[in-house]
This record gives sequence, structure tokens and C-alpha cells, in this order.
Amino acid sequence: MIWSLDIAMLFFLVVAALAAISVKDLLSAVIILSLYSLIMAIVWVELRAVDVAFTEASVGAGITTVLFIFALVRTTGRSED
Amino acid sequence: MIEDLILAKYNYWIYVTLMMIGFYAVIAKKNLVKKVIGLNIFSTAIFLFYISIGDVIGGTEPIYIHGEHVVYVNPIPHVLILTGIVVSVSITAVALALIIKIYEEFGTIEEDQILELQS
Amino acid sequence: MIFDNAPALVVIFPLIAAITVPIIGYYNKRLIPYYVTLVIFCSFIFSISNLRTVMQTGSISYTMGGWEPPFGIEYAIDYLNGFVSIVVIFIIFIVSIYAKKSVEQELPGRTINFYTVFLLLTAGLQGLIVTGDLFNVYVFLEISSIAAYALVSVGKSRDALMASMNYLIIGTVSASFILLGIGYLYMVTGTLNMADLADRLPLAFDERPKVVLAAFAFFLVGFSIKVGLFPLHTWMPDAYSLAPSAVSAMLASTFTKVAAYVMIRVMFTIFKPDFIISTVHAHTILAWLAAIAIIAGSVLAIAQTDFKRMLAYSSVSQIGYIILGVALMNQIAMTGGVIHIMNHGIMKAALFMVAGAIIYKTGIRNINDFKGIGKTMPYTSAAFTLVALSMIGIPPTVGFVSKWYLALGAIEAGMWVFVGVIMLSSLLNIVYFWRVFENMYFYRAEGGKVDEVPLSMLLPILILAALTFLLGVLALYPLKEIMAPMVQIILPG
Amino acid sequence: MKEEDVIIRTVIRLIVPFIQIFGLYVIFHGGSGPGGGFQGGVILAASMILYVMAFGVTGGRRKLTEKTNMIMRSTGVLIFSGIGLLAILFGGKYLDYGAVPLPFIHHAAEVRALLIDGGVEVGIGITVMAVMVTIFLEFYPGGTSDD
Amino acid sequence: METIITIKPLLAVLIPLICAVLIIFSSKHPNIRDGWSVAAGVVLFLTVLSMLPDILAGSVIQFTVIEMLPNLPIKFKVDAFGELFGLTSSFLWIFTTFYSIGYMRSLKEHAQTRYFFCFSIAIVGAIGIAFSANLFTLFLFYEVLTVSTYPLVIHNETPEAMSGGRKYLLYLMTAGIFLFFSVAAVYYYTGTTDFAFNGILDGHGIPVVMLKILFITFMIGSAKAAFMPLHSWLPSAMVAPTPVSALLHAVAVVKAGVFTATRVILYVFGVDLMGETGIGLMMAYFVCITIIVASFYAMTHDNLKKRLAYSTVSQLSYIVLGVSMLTPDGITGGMLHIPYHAFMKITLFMCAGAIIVTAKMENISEMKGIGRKMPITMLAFTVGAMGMAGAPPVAGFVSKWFLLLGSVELNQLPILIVLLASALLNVAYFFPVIYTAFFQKPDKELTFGEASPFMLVPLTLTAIGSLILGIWPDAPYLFLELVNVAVQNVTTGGI
Amino acid sequence: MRILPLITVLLVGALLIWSAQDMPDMGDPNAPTNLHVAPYYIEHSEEEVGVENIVSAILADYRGYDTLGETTVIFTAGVSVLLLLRRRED
Repeated sequence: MIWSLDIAMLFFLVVAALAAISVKDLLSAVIILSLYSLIMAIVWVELRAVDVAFTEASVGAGITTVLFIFALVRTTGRSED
Repeated sequence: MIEDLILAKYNYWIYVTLMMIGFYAVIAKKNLVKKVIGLNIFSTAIFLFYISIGDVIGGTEPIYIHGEHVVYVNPIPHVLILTGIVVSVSITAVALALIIKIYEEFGTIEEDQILELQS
Repeated sequence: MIFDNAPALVVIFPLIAAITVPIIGYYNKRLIPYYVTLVIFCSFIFSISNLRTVMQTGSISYTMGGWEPPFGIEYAIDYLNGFVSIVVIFIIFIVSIYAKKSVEQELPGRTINFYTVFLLLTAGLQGLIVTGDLFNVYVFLEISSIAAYALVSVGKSRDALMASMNYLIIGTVSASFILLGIGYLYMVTGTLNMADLADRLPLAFDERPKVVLAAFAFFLVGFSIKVGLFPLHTWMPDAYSLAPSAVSAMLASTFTKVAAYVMIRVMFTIFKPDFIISTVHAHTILAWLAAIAIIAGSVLAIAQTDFKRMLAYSSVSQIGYIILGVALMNQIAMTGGVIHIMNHGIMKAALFMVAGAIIYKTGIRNINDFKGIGKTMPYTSAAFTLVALSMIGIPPTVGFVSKWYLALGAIEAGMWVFVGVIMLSSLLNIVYFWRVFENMYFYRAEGGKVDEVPLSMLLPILILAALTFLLGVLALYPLKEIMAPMVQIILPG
Repeated sequence: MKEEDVIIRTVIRLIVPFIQIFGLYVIFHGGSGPGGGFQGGVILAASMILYVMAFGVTGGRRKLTEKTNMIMRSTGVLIFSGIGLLAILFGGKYLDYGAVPLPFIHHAAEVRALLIDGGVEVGIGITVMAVMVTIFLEFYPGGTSDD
Repeated sequence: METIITIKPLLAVLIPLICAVLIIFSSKHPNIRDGWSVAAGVVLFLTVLSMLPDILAGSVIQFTVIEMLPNLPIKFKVDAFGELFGLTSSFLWIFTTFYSIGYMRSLKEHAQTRYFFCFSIAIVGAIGIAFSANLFTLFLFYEVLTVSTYPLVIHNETPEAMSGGRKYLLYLMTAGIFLFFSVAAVYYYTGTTDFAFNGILDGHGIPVVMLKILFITFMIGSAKAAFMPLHSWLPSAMVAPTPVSALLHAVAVVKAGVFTATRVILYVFGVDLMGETGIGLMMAYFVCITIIVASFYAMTHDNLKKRLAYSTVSQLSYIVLGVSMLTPDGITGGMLHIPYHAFMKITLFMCAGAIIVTAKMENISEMKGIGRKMPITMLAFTVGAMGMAGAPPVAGFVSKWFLLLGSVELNQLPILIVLLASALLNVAYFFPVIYTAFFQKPDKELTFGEASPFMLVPLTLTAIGSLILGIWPDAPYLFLELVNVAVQNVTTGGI
Repeated sequence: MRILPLITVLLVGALLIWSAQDMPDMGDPNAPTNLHVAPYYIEHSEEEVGVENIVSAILADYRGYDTLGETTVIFTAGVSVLLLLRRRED
């Protein structure tokens, strides 16, 4: 385990989470959420949870994002907060 | 002492932070998609917590390596969180379907505007 | 042989049936309602078999996959969940009969998916009840919750969508809290099996008290939301009043009760009464919250003019009864609380069915427009009258039985305030039910031709109404044979 | 048809089988390495999603009709729970794979391994894939929902 | 004492219940429907009557229907006191039924089926209360009575009737809730609710403060007896049709209230406990206030039914006063006043109803000279009024005599004064009615005669009954004998 | 208006942080989780289930019932979306 990398990852996680909830453009927010999931997957690989990381990468970063994007296509991409 | 507390449990602090961020988005944001994003962050934070408690220093992935005596990390939280992720994506899907439907009916996905439109 | 596996089958049966519904529906749509009713009836039989086994040979431990408890998932059935299981599946059975016509009218062309989700909700609730594994609780909680969100959302009005959305968000937050609580307990004990957890928790509490306390807090908040305890009830009135009739009847009478059961299970089987009383004093807080819920729910119910909404607020108040019974921490009150799970389930199902029947026939939701319904729908109105009297607590109905035990329990606990609360709430119940009653019967309205709902809707209402009376008169049997040993197990002393 | 479309479609047409094989590999490999029914199912669904995005709903429907999808959704869980019921039928507890008598295999652990890799994981994979595709198609603009 | 187990008490409750069901099913045929009511009334009375010899012989009739909750059965027990009330109400029910038929038909009232249905259920409640063996059964029928009389009270369905009905319901349901609590508390402390001749609560070491609180909740619970701060439902219930008022005032509801209060005082608390704790005397003084104040209220009302209502409030308190004196004579007077007041008050109400139906008059000041047009009615009214004031030879004299004896025995001068003063007040508010009716000249020509025989015959009979009871109170099988047995029971603890 | 959510969130956060003090250290091999049920799985899963991936063994067998539930959750979500978004199903 590489401490600094780990800490950096976790730091990125927080930044990504904050960005995802504060960006006004929902599409960006969703992309950031996908990125967040991806970082999370890497963190989990670090924690030796490969199965979970695999799932998170394919579901959290993959399918969830796709669903979000198409839901946004069907609704609106703008948010007021 | 305080370094111990911070360093030995840093994952927990991160998970607490993430959870607060997600939770805040869920209850404070008016945009429904934002709420769902918040839910996702909220639940992933909990997953991070689960995975963190299963970790063992110097352990390896819980897949058998024959012939060697190794320490494996605790596999149970992994199993639980696999379920958790599935549940999370299911709820996201249902929530998004609802949002699509709400947009069709109300023409907006801002909670306060919908409340005004309701009878 | 098949009854040896009844603990599993009680859940598996509706689950597998749910999966096959779309396939059957693809070939013959009209079969589905009968199929669903049949399946639920089978599950009901299995439930009865379970309770019989419990009464004959003591608690059941059914190991999934044959793995011994701490390692595999265990289904643990004792008097408490054997009883709740029967009650819940019976009400669902009755609702499933009622649902046929009501769904045909309210959700034309969506019956296949409706019934699939309906059965999944059934399976989810049953799973929640019989399971003895904490994480399994979470899984089944989510199955039933997702099904419930979907079922609420298909209500006629577009507001139902928003109600469902709120329900989803609050529900998911609560489930997440519960998940977190499970994680905390797992962290300090290393096990997920309830019985094993209960054994290891005292030691864990000595070592890491803060984690256990936090876990308790999360469970309390999480389940309070699911149960709909007063300040956290906000999702409930919208969800229950805007859902389709059959769904309102089902959710209001089963879901919150099951959540209350799980809450009891977690509080009493895992944390143990001693811990609650002497360590966290949660019972005092809970009892006061319940008292506030009882009063506030009734007051809010009085303020409503929409019948279903009024019933939903009445649920808020009735949930308070259950929680009050649990929180008073003595055997008598506990009996009252647990038996109120059954009583309120039956009564609320009947009332929501009446509401649905009136909507089915006339489309009226507003109480002030009920004038003359006593003449046009005499049987429905009569059933309503009986059930409303039971809600008020007139003997010898079931409503009286619970109030009796709760009042005795409150006296036993020396909490006279709560006796007063129960009395006051009875009065408030009279106020809001009598308004309906008056409108139904006592305003001369023209018309007056009998125009009742179809038999498949009327019969369930009548059965439940009859049960509110019969189970009241014959309350001694369940009290002696089921409640007494049950209370002895979960709250010894 | 634009030139880009042609390129994308050709590439996707080429890629999809590989993704699907990978998905199947992940499903069947669940026993010995990371992966399993769930991840594999999602990968299979992803291949289908790619296909729909390139060839449209009608194109996707040719590959996976509404009826097949519906049946697959159910079959997956049916396989899983069916194996459980099979165990009951042969005198075991629910989901006690070891109780199922398979020809030529006598060791309970082997039976379990075989049923997990060849039955349970496959069941999960099928359901996950079918459901994901269903949801995606419902969300897809001009998908199967009727508005 | 011998305990006889027969199904008769249950039968007595079932007869009107079955009658109610039959009424619903024959709603299309008014004659058959009303026939059921009359038949049930007669059969019921005979059933109750058939139990009288055994009771007078000192036996107790008992029947357990079902044990609903642990040690909380639905159980009937007929003792002398219960038989007293049962006999009174079942006998008078026949008259009210006849009278109702006459009243409803001559006014061509709406919803007659509902009316007679609820009427039958009301008598179920009254009989059930009379024969209940424990507080729980009593509470059950108490609620039945409340619920079933509500539709009767608001029978007119005018806004006025509705608001009067709401008040009625609110008071009585609140009372029911308090009674519920009291029953629960008794059960909690003693583990039983079965009435005992020497009281249930005695000997359980319950703190006196608790006993007092319990007594107060019990008395709030018997608000049907219309004690003074809780009386106002009774005048508002006057919006009901007159037969209902007669039923409420004379036969069922208020009598159920005082019956409950008496049961509580004598059979739950017991003579000893009431005396030791001083609750008895407290209660006696308390009801004295009601007696006096209600009489003054009565004088201020010009509406005949309202005046009668306040008279009832005042007279009911006589009963409780007598009982809470806890002396044999006092109790005798109190208990005797239950049937006696019933006879007299029902006469008065039937007269009022006859006047309303035929003369279309409700206020006393309008009734100038009607005595000449309706001599029988007004004579009956005079008999009733005299009885109320306690003048011989009407029944009221006998009960008041015993009450006076009781107060002397207790050596309580204030109570004696109250009794005498109240007699005067009674004269003061009834005399004007009689005077107006007989001696004042009518303002305009009066064009009506006596009411229909359906109404006239019952009121004449009850008036005659009041006279017989007054002239020959100790006739065999009449109430005094029964009361003596009951008093014997409570003063000796049933030995 | 946003102050109430913030307070709620901070309260929850405070509870979490407060309770985290008592938690076992990250990766502590002697944490209760690593002493009780997990060692059994690690030792026995291969011989009992015959699968090398311990996670898979637990997922599909020891806690196979959870996984059935999980699959059902997915299935529920699928049907729920259909129920929501489709007006007619044929």
C-alpha cells in the first residue's frame, strides 16, 4: 500500500463528490460522479477488494452513468442548484 | 496520539466526509437528479466503510493461492457490498425512471417548482 | 417433507411465482389474478404450518443451503415472527382478492407488471419477517421498498409520482442508515447472524461502546423512518393516499407493521431489553415520540377532508400505539403493541379497501361528498362502521383489545401520562371517524338505489370487518397460545 | 448514412462479439478469479447497449426481441431459485447445492462448484443482463416506452 | 346464596338483537316491522319477569358467554339490583314502543326502519347493562347504548339536531373513555372486574388518593347520569323526537348512567370502603348541588321538554344521593327511585309528546287551556308532576320518604334540607304548567282533541302505574320487595 | 432555509466521528471482524465449496440466499421501471 497515493486518491474522492453535487450542469455532474466511482474502484483495488472494484467500475462508472445520461436526455440537463 | 487517530483511521474520516456530502445533497438539493446523485455518493461512502473494515494489513485478495500460506483480507464485506452495489444501481434506475415520468407530467425536475404545480 | 421446508417456501413461493408471472401473462393475461391469489394462499398455508411447528416444537431454525448459523443464512422463526408472518400474508391474501377488480379499473393494461411487483413485495415482506440474518434484512427491505416505490408511483393522480419520489429518497436514506448500523455491528462482532450477534454484543459493547451506541442510533432512526414514527412520517400520508387503492390497503396494513416488527426484533433480540433500559434509555424517548405520534397523527387526521389521506394520518397515530406498546418495556404493553400489529393491519386494510370501493364506484374521495353512500353502498358502509368502531376501541372489537392492553401496560409502567394519551386519542378517533359516519348515514340524500361494488371487492371488506369483531371476541386464544409465550421470549421477566 | 456512422457501426459490429465473449468469460470465471455472474451480466448488457446506440432500437430489437428479453429476465432468477428448489426436492435445505445428485460427480464440493459456475452465476448473469438492457431501452429516447 | 346458571340473561339480550335484525329485513313492510318490535318487547319482558321469583328467593342467576380476555369474560349475572333495572326498562320499553309507533306514524317520519332498529339496539344496551356481571360487560353495553342512541337523537337530521347529537356523542363517548380507563385500573389493581356485594376494591391496599381519583374517573365515566358539570348533553339531546327523549330519560340512557354509578358505588367500591374513605359523603354533598341547581335551571326554561330535561337532571341525583348515603334506608330510597322516576318521567314525556303531536306546541306559555281539550293527557301529566314533587299518593312520595329517612338516619341536616327544598322547587316549576293548561284561557280557539290511542293508552297506563306504585308500594312482586333484597345484599356483603 | 439540512448533516457527521474513535484501526488483523466468521470461510471454503475465489464461494453458496435476494432486487427494479414507464404492456 502506498500511503501517499492512497491519501491522494481519497482526497480526489472528496473533491469529486463535492464537485458532483455543486456543478450546475447535470451532465457534468454525472460525468464527475462516474469519475468518482472510478476512483472509488481504484481505492477498493488498493484495499484488495478486486471483485467489488470490478463491479463498481462496471456498474457505478458504467451502467449507472449510462442510465443517468439517458435520463438526462429524456428530461433536462439544467439544474438550479 | 492524534496522529494515530488520524492515520490509523483515515479511511473512516474520508467515508464520514463523503457521507456528509452525499447526505447533504439528498436533503438540501432541490433538483431531483442531484438528489439521486447524492444518494449514490451516500451509499458509496457506506460501501467504502464496509470495504475498509474488511482490510487486513499485509493481506492479499481473497482468492486462493495454492501452496503458500498467506493472510487473506476479510471477504465478507466484499460479498455484502457486491449486494449493496446492485441495490444501489437498482434504486438509481427506479429513481431515474420516476424522474423521467415526473418530467413528462410536470415539465420540471426541481422539487420546489413541482410542489407549486401540485394540486 | 414439503412442510419441513416451509420456512423457506413461505418466501420462495411468492418469489418464484413473481418471476413466472410475466411468462404466464404473456400467454394468458386473465389467469394472473387467480394465480397470484393461489400462490399467496399457499404461502399462507406455509405460514400457518410454521407457526404450528413453533407451537409444537419451539423455535425453528432453518439453515439456507445447510450451512450452520453463523456461517450461512438462517431463518429463525419464533412466536413473534411466526405470528406476524401469518397476519401479513393473510392480509395480503385478502388484498389480492380485492385487487383484481380494482386494478382492472385503475391500471388497465398494466396488470402483468403490477402483479409481478405485488408478488415481489409480498416475498420481500415475508423475507423480512422470517429472516434471522441481519444483512438479509437489508436485502429484503430493499426488495420490498423498491416494489413499494413502484407501486405507489402508479397511482392515478400525477402527484403520486412525487409522493413516490419522496418515499424513495427518504426510504433509501433510512435503508442506508440501517445498512450503516449493520456495518457497525458487524465491525465490532464479526458476525451477521442475529442470535450470534446478540451473544457477542455485550462483550463488544464493553470494548467499543461508542460504535454500538452509534449502531443503535442508526437502527433507531432508520427503522423509525420505515415505520413512519411521527417526526419522520412525512413520506407516509402522500404515499398512502395517492397510491392505487389495492396498494394503499396493502402497504398501510403490512409494510409499516413489518418494519415495526423488525424494529422490535432488532431492539429486543439483538440489543436486549436490558441494554435499552439501563444503557441507552431509548425506551423513554421512544415512548414519548410514540405518544406525540398518537396525538399528532389524530389531530392531523381531523384536519383532512380527503378520506384516504385521513386514513393515512390515522396510520401515523396507530403506529404510535405499536411503538408505545413496545417502548413501555413491560409484558402487558408489549402484548398490546404486538397484537396491535395484527389489529391495526386488519382494520387499516379494511378501511383503505372501503375507501377504494367508494372511489371505484363513485370516484369520491372527499368526506363531505359521502352523503347518501350509506344508502347506495349499505354493505360497504356497514363494514366501515364496524371497523371505525373498532378503531375507536369499542368492545368487543379488536381495537378494544389493543387499547386495553396498552392502557394496562401504561398503568403497569406507572406512566399515567400515556394512559391519558391513549384516552385522548380515542376521543380524537371518534371525532374524525364520526365525521365520515355522519356524512354516510345522516344527511338525507336523493338517489338511494343500492349500487354496490363487485363481490370480489365486497367480500374481502366484509371478511376483514367480520374479523375485527370475531378476533376481538375470540382474542383469548391468540393471547394465551401465541402472545404469552412470545412476550416471555422477547421480554423475559 | 454519414461516414462516421459507418465507421462506428463497423467498429461496434466487430467489437461486440469480443465484449460478449469477455462477458461470458467473466461469468464462468467467477469461481476461480475476480468476476462472476453480476459483473459478466453487466458486461453483456454493455455490449447490447453499444449495439443499440449504434444501430438504434430497431437494430437492437432484432438481436434481442422483447419477448426473449422478458423470458431471459425471468429465466435467470428461475435458474437460481430452481436449483435451490431442486435441492429441496432431493432432500436438502433450500439452496443446498450439495444435495443435488449429478451424474458422475460424487463429491459434494465438486457438485457445488459446478452448480455455482454453471448454474447460479449463469442465472445471475442472464437476469442482470436482461434487466439492464430492459431499463436501458426504457430510458432510451424513442425506446420501447410508448410516448 | 344460590347461584343458578341458565341462559335466560343472554336470551334477554338476544331477543331485542334478533328483533333488530328482523326489523332490517322487513323494512318494506311497516306493519310486520313494528309487529316485531312489540312482540320482542312482550317476550323480553316475560323473559325478565320469569327470573323474578328466583331473585326474590335470594338466588343469583349467572351465565358466562365467552372469556374474551384473560379473566375478563363477557358474563351476565342477574341479582336483585340488576333485575330491578331490567324489569323497569323491559316493561317500559313496551310502552315506548307502542308510543313510538303512534308518534312516528302520525308524523309520517322518515327513516323509520333505522329508528326502530336503533331503538331495539338501545334496549339491548340497557338490558345488557342491567344484567352484566362485571365492569367489562357493563362497559361493553354502555358503549352499545351510546352508539345506538346517537342515530335516534339526530333523527331529524336538521343542523340543530346534528349539533345536538354531536354534543351528546362527545359527552357520552368521553364518558366511555373514562369508564374504560377506570375499568382498566380496577382490573389492574384487583385482577378482576366481577361485581361483588362488598365491593371489588376493598382489601387490595390501594392508596386512598388513588381510590379518590378512580372514583372521580368512574363518575365522569357515568356521565350518562348527567351530574351537574357533565349534564349539558341532556338538554341538547332534547332535539330528538319525543319518544326518544322518553327512552333516553326514563328507560335507557340516564338510568343506565345512574345504574352504573350505583354499581360502582355499591358493588365496586362497596359500602365499607365508601364509608371509610369518606367518598360516600363527599359524593352525597356533590349531588346535592346538582339537585338544587338543576331545579333552578328548570324554572328558567319555557320549553316543556327542556324543563323536563332539567327535572331529570335533578331527579337522577336523588338516586345517587340515596345510594351514597350508604344507609339501608337511603339506598332503598335511591334504588326505588330508579323505577319510580322512570314511570313518572315517561308519563311526563309521553304527555309532552302528545301535546307536540296534536297541539303542535312546545312552549309552556303557549299551552293555555289545553287541559280542557286534552283532559286525560293533562291529568296524567299532573300525576307525573305530583310524583316528581314527592306528593302522596304518587310513587315519588315513597322513594323520597325513604330518602328522608336515610338522611335522618345519617344525621345529616343539610341533606334533609336539600331534599325538602328540592320538593318545593319541583312544585315551583311544575305547577305553572298545570296552572296554564287548566286554568288559563286560550288565546285562540283550540281545534284539536286527544292524541291517537297509540299514544294515549301508554301514557294513561304509566300514569296509573305511578299511582299504583305510590299507593301500594309493598305489593308482592313490585319493586320494593326487590329493592329490599338488593339492600340486604349490599349491606350484609351478600351473606 | 438550507440551515436545517446542514445541521442535520453535521449532527450525523458528529455521531459518525464520535463513534469512529472506538473503531478498530484500519487493517488491524485482530479486529473482531477478522477473528470470528471470516476465518472459517477462508479456511474451509475451498474444500467445502470447491471454488477458489472465496468471495464467489460466500456469494454463491454460504450467503447464496442474499445473492438470490440481490438478483431479485435487480429483477424488481427492472419490472418496476417497466411498470412505471409503460402505459400498456402488450
